[in-house]
Amino acid sequence: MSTRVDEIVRSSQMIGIPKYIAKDFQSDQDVRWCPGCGDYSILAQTQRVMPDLAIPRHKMVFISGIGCSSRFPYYMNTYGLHGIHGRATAIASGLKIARPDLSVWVVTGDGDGISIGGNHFIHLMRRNLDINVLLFNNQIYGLTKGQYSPTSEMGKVTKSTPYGSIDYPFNPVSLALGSSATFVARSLDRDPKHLQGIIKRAAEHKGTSFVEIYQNCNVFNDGAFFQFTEKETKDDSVVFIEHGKPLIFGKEKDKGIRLHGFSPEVVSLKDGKYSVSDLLVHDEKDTTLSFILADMTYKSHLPRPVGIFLAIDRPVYEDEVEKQIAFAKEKRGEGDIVRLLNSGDTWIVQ
Amino acid sequence: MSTRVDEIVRSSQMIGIPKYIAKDFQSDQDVRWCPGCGDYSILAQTQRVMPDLAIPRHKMVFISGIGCSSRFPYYMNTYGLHGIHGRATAIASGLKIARPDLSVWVVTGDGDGISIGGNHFIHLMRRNLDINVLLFNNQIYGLTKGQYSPTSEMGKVTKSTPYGSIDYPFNPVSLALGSSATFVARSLDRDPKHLQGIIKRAAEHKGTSFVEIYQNCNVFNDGAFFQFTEKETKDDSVVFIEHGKPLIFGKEKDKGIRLHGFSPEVVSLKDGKYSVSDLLVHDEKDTTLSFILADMTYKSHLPRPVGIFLAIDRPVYEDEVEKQIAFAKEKRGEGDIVRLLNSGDTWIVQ
Amino acid sequence: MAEKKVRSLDEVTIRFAGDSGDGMQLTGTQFTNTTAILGNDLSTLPDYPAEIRAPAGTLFGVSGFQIHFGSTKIHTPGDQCDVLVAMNPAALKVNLVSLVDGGTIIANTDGFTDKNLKLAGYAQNPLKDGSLDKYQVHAVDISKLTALALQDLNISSKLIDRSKNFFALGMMYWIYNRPLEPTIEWIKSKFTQKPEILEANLRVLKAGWNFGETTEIFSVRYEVGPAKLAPGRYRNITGNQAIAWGLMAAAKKANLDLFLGSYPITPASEILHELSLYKSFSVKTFQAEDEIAGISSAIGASFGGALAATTTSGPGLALKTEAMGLAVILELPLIICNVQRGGPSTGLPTKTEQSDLLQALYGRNGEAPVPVIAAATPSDCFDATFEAARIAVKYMTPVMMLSDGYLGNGSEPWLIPDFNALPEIPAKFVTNPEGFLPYSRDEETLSRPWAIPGTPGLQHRIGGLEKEHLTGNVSYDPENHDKMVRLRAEKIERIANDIPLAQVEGDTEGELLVISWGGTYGAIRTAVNRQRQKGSSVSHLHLRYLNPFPRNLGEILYRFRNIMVPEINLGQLIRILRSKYLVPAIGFDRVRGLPFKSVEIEKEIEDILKGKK
Amino acid sequence: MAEKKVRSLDEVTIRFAGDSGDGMQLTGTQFTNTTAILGNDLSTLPDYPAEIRAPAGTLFGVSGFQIHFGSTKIHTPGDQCDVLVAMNPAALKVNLVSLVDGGTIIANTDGFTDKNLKLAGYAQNPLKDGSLDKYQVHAVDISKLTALALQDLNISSKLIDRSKNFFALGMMYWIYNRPLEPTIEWIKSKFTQKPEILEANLRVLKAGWNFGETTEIFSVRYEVGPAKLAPGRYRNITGNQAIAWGLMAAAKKANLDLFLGSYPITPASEILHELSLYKSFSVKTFQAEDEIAGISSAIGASFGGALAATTTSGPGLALKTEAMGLAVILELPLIICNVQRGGPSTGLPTKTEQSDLLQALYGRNGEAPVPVIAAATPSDCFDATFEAARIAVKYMTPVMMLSDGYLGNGSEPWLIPDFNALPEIPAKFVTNPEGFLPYSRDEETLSRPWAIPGTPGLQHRIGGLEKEHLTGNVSYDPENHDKMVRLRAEKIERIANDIPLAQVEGDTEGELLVISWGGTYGAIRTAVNRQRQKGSSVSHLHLRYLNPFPRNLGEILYRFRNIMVPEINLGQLIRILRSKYLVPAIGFDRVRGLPFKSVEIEKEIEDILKGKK
Ligand SMILES: Cc1ncc(C[n+]2csc(CCOP(=O)(O)OP(=O)(O)O)c2C)c(N)n1
Ligand SMILES: Cc1ncc(C[n+]2csc(CCOP(=O)(O)OP(=O)(O)O)c2C)c(N)n1
Ligand code: SF4
Ligand code: SF4
Ligand SMILES: [Mg+2]
Ligand SMILES: [Mg+2]
Repeated sequence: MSTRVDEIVRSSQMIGIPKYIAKDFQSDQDVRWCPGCGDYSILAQTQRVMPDLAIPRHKMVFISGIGCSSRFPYYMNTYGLHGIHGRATAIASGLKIARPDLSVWVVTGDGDGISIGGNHFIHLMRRNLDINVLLFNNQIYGLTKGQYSPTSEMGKVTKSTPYGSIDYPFNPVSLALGSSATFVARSLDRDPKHLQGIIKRAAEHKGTSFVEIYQNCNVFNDGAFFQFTEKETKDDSVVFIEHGKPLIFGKEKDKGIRLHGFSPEVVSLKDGKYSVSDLLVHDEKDTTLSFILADMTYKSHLPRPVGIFLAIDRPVYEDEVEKQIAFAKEKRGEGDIVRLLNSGDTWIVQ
Repeated sequence: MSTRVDEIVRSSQMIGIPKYIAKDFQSDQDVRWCPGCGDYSILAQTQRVMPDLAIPRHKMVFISGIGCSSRFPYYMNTYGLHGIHGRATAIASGLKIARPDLSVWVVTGDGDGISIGGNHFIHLMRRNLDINVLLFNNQIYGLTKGQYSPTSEMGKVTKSTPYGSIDYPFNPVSLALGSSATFVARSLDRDPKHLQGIIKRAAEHKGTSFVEIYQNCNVFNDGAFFQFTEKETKDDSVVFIEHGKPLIFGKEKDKGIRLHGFSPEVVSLKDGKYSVSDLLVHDEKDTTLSFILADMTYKSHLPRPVGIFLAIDRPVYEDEVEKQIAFAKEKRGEGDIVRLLNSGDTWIVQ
Repeated sequence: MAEKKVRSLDEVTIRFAGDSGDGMQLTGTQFTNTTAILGNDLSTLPDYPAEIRAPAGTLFGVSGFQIHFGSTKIHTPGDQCDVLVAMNPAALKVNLVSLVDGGTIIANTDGFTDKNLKLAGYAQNPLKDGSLDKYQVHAVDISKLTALALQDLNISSKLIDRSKNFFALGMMYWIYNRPLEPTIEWIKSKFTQKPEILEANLRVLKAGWNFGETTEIFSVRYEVGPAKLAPGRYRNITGNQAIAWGLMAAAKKANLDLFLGSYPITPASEILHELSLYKSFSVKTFQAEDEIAGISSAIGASFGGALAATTTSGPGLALKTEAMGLAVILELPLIICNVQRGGPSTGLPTKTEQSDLLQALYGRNGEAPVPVIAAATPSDCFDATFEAARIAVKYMTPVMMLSDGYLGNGSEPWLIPDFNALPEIPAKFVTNPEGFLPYSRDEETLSRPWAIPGTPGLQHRIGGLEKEHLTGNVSYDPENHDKMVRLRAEKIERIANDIPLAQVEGDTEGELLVISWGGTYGAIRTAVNRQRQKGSSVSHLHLRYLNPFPRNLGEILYRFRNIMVPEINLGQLIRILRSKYLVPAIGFDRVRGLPFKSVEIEKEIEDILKGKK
Repeated sequence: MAEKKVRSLDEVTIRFAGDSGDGMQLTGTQFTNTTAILGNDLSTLPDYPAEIRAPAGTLFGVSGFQIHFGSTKIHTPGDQCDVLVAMNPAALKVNLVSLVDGGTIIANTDGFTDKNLKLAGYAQNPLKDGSLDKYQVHAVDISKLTALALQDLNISSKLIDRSKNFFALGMMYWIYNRPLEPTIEWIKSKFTQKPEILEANLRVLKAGWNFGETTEIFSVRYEVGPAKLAPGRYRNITGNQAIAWGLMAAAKKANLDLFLGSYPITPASEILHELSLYKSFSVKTFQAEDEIAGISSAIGASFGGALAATTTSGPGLALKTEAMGLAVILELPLIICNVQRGGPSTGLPTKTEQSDLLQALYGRNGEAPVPVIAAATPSDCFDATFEAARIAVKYMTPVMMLSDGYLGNGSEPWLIPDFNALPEIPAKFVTNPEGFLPYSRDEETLSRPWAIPGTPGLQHRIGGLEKEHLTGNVSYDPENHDKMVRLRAEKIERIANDIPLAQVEGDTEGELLVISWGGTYGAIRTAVNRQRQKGSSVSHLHLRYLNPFPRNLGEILYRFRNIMVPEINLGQLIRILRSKYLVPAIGFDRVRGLPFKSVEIEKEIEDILKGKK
């Protein structure tokens, strides 16, 4: 018994995986972001990573909502669906359940993903479908020309908050963790290598991968993350977290993070008081630690944590769907529609 | 300058606060939950606590969505609004911003609050309006007759999951914390005194208070929480967390929780290896610790934490609204509509 | 034992009524199944409160189940009932209005306690105070007799009490001459795990039957012969089950897997429940976090090549409208089943209504046309859903299928279709990259190609921004937009060429044409038939396709002097008919959350024919 | 210096066009304000791409601003332009279609680089290859002249380039004889913090003017005298600003605080932006997480006694429909402003359309009627919004106010109203517990009392389940439901007694009545006027109230032989008119995301009058 879709899946599997280069993932559409927009880099890094994944491009689908970032699918030479505002994660969920054979990606913004799309976002995290979510966080609504977003810092003056915003911002990493996500990471548009690495790890993770990407909107929120991306300040403002490694940062690699009680604090490695062995060592399998690191995010006395917060295994939703189907078929045999229609209490009229 | 609403507010303030008893908060409507439903106890405890709050009942508003639990407002002799599914938190937000003088309560279910209502829920948490949210978690959809909910345990067999549910459940406490809530607590329908205490603390907290209440649905999910509520098992299955106190539990108060690395573990206080001083001491002001405790929730080797996880101060949304208004008025004077209409580049046609 | 008289009847309507916890729905369903097996035609109407389990004895906690069966064609669950089984005073009070004058009451006297009388608002016991004199009252100690039947079993009084509905059922089987076997079989299969309950229920059922047989109370038995139904194999089916099966049959015909993205809501939840049973058919059901995710996930699945559906009721449909617009512009197949209930807002969630038609037709931003099909009867839900799927796939479009609470919960005998004889559903995926254009169109249907991810060489992007004709690229060109808006509309219009012409039941011209749509079919057909038998010049036209209309509709309308459109809303279809055909149709609206009674339609027909309206 | 000729004109249409980054919107707005101050009547149309900042020089990145001004009454921004200012080849290419034959092109030759020519798809430079021979082309080195004007200032070349629009503006001021002062004032106030930019812009503006004055290029100057406008104080206003101010004025009249719950969406966001400025007026704006929270928060605020509003565009309205139903059954005042854009789905977000009318009327589950009012012109948005608020408060109902992208962004001179002369808004809270019933009704309006939390003794509960007449308690009673459905409908119908009668412009009977609604008013009025001047028997009726209709509408319709309903959709109002009045109205639809041109309406009028349609 095989459906029309099975035929497509089978025939597509006959083709080997072509040796791609980044350019193979560029579509024929003109890229239409503002000159200088951070989205360009994220697009480039994504296209650069794709060949490494050894997945045929016709098996890839990029799904987005609405926003500048959500134009992304148009530029990928894969399948794509530019949906409606906030619903990319829900659309992707249906696609992935129907077609577990596909590599499904969601591209979203801070407004699309966690303002209007917040509900689908948190539910995707807990369900753990094998979908990769790239959230371009520019702390602003770009496409609608500059209102504050749920990640904008308090006091932000925008078109809709001329007196400054009074909403406490989400920390998307904590939100994902609080929603029981299994893979949570953060990267930066202006650190191409780091971003490539994270996108690759996200793709490899089996389960929902959530990647928050700090992205510069040079038109409506220029420099929002320069502290974390620009040469002069970056080293002292960011701590790159890596599995199994102590948390060290600073231009001279002379600072570290240790726990004081449950609270992370910055210590100097120079004055002899503390050494590397006193420092917090990252373990991306530890859910509790992931919360501790995430909670560093908006604390101005701490460097901004960047990297993979958590990467754990948990049953994947669509796998369980398939298992239940297999189980039911084993128990009851392949469903027979004619038999079903004629089942139950029936009677015959002559 | 005073509006019609100001007049109502002023005149209502002239009246002193009556000395209430619980019965004063009972409306004239017949209570229509199933006999034996846990909702009865929550209603009774709420009505019992109300007199202690020293707030006139005409200043109180209960807002709900749709669900068995959402019938709550009909039974309170206060103002009430039985809204639509999932939107109580959003309706309440508008009311509280418009009328900071009112005491605003949201009553919701696990479906209403964090399935369809998940987005408004997380945004309310981060905004921190002074609203009290009581989420009746019965791990089931009651009103629609027994489908699984976002808090149902995996494998749960319900009308919509005859093969068992495959969704990993939310932990509402973690979700609230991940959304940057300022007051997060958990209590039990079958522990009236604890519940009363928590409701009172929630009412007193300035900012959004979130209380998850385990509630027995004796028709569609009977006994879901009996392990945590019934005499035989309760003491060994629940750890009541209290500010400044070590985490001790067990029928004989002979067990405790300590941190091993970042992970909580159960230790015996009897075998002499550990004493009370080794135990984790709760601090409801510590955001990091709140995550650690919340994360104990679905770990079967740990007792279920119940009590106040977090209670911190952060600017309250509607206060900031009022401050900006006051600031604007101070800077520009009370707005004058005639002047506004005639402002800007104008010209006169004779 | 006196010999009992047997009287023959053409049709009977019985209503079982009791507390929500009294098992009246179960009793009704069992009676229905047995009656169906006997070959009667029938129609049922469950009627239960919005509360899950209201406190015992209260008026609002009454749960009822009505069955109308006969040896003739049965179109409705009956305007009124001939027999009312009342398990307590509240059940009597609430349902007495629907009992015909001179009808029979079978009352469980044990339920008429002082407390229950008070809860029902009776000052005196109506069984004793003569207030029921115009009815035939049979007062039976059902509870006591049940307890007696079980006295030697060691079971709780709660359990005993729960069995009493089987006593009532047994009694009714005896009176209406129905076999016990089907229910015995059912009890046996249902309670294999619980032998005590099995035993108790069997005993009580038989005790009820024996009570009829032995006591003097019932002097007459009734016989209702089998109806002349088309030959074939039948089963009883509810509208919601029929929708589920219709979707499954369509998926099979299309050789696609079925995907349902849905969120529970009364009275549509049973479709989700039913479909989640069929994993061995590769049916995938996704209980989403809300209605928006329900439809959005279905759109994703449709993009992936599933036969995708979403099911809901009014408030849920309101939430789906933005995403429906997306499905329209994406031109992907999708079936949206809306089981209407009383509105506006939460309204009357467990009651029926026809008030979502305008929402179905127009409730989207921009010009976003979708075909709309409505089912006429519970079993027609199968065909209507199947047809919705056929159109969705063939025309690459979302299709709205309308049912209502009355159809969804109601049941009737269903001639099980020959699967092979069902229409083909021509699902087809393009695979050839040569000349592939995602928005090129089939000349006849105007539908675009379905190109699913996974197909080598067909990578393309679709989305909600206006698309360029043929390429599907984003286009802001004014003329292209005008063209695309018209193409999408024209595509839906052309479906009129692919659906049956409208058929008039009765003369094809005359004084009055009564037009029905959806679940009011039965009541209106009955009313028109009766009026025709009385010699009136009245005909009936039932509209299954609400968008587009059958091509011959205008023609038909112009041949009647008067047109009457009864609807359970404030006049929705009538607006469209008047607008499109400029005919002075007259509405007849009752918005009570209940199906029409055929007598009220009859009365209106008479008034119109007499020129009173 | 040769003496320049001055020619007098009745009206002119100018279009400024350039890259998105070229400041064309600013240039247009400045020209508009200055022109308004001179006393011309005018109408404007901004036209910008969906992309925020498209790459320089591309066709899709062109941003345009058209202004039509004159000494006569101006109803539209002009079908075509007389003068096109093109800053680069793409701007020329995109806009040449809208230039009248023989019109004037002022081109910035420096923008016509090889790269830009290629980007615009020109093989050769059109300024040189003779292809523009039928136009009057003035090629000016605007960039170069700007740079020269600033050469002694120490500012970046980027900044210099950004000033060049002021050169173009100065030049146009000179040609059309407009004073520099208003713009000079504006520059001074805008750039106080940035003295270099201030200085640069001033210099360049004057350089542009001087260029006109000194060079030989422009041999003619034009004079457009002031229009005969009603006396009073005027200002220029966009539709979105007018909505914001209309809400504020209504709140003031009602003596209530204004609450706006909204989520940004093009082209409605400016209303949110505008209102968030007025904290000193106690205006509270809440940027919600989505549209559902936007309207829900407004419902909460309305319950609390605020004048509550929510603003959006099509896709957002689709999301609000469930909550609108709640507002209907709660019977709370609420103003829903929908600034329509091109649909379906995301559609053409920055373009205009009238395709949400049916959604506004019918896009809710159940019978959920709401009044619908549509604004005719940018400044009419003030009155229409104010009126929506009046009705909302008086009738305790949500009211839909429709605008569109063309009105929202467009502007026109507005006779500032005398605030005291605006209608009263009778907001009233009940305070007396004696006999208080939340669903009792005013005899005349059928509106229920507004009882706000905080009022001692009036504690009560409202909700979305059907309510019992008078008490407002939950009621599942069938007859009560029918009654309430009708009462809610009747309440809205009665508003017809409280609104002006429809007025025909022109003869009150005749061959043809053209009916308009919303933003097409101007184009249709212009077309009808022109046709009447030519002697045709044609009249115009503009409908502001779409639900309920004015009481005399039927009467009027029956007096015309033909009725034509032009709409920027596939025919929405026309359906309602045909349905309600059974008149064979003829539609005229163009769905291009653009306002109508009055010439196309004129042509259609002629065709109908000639019997061609
Ligand atoms: C239902 C709906 N509401 C609102 C909008 C308008 N809208 C489009 S994108 C957007 C926000 C974009 O912000 P973000 O997601 O952060 O993306 P960015 O543009 O910053 O990449 C909004 C409000 C819409 N298109 N649809
Ligand atoms: C828009 C909409 N969707 C769905 C429903 C149906 N519905 C009502 S309550 C409910 C879930 C109730 O579950 P929960 O919130 O846990 O409340 P409980 O009944 O368990 O107290 C659902 C799905 C609805 N009323 N409206
Ligand atoms: S507005 Fe900002 S986010 Fe959007 S394309 Fe431009 S720079 Fe990028
Ligand atoms: S269904 Fe469950 S939650 Fe609802 S009233 Fe009954 S017992 Fe309570
Ligand atoms: Mg953003
Ligand atoms: Mg629940």
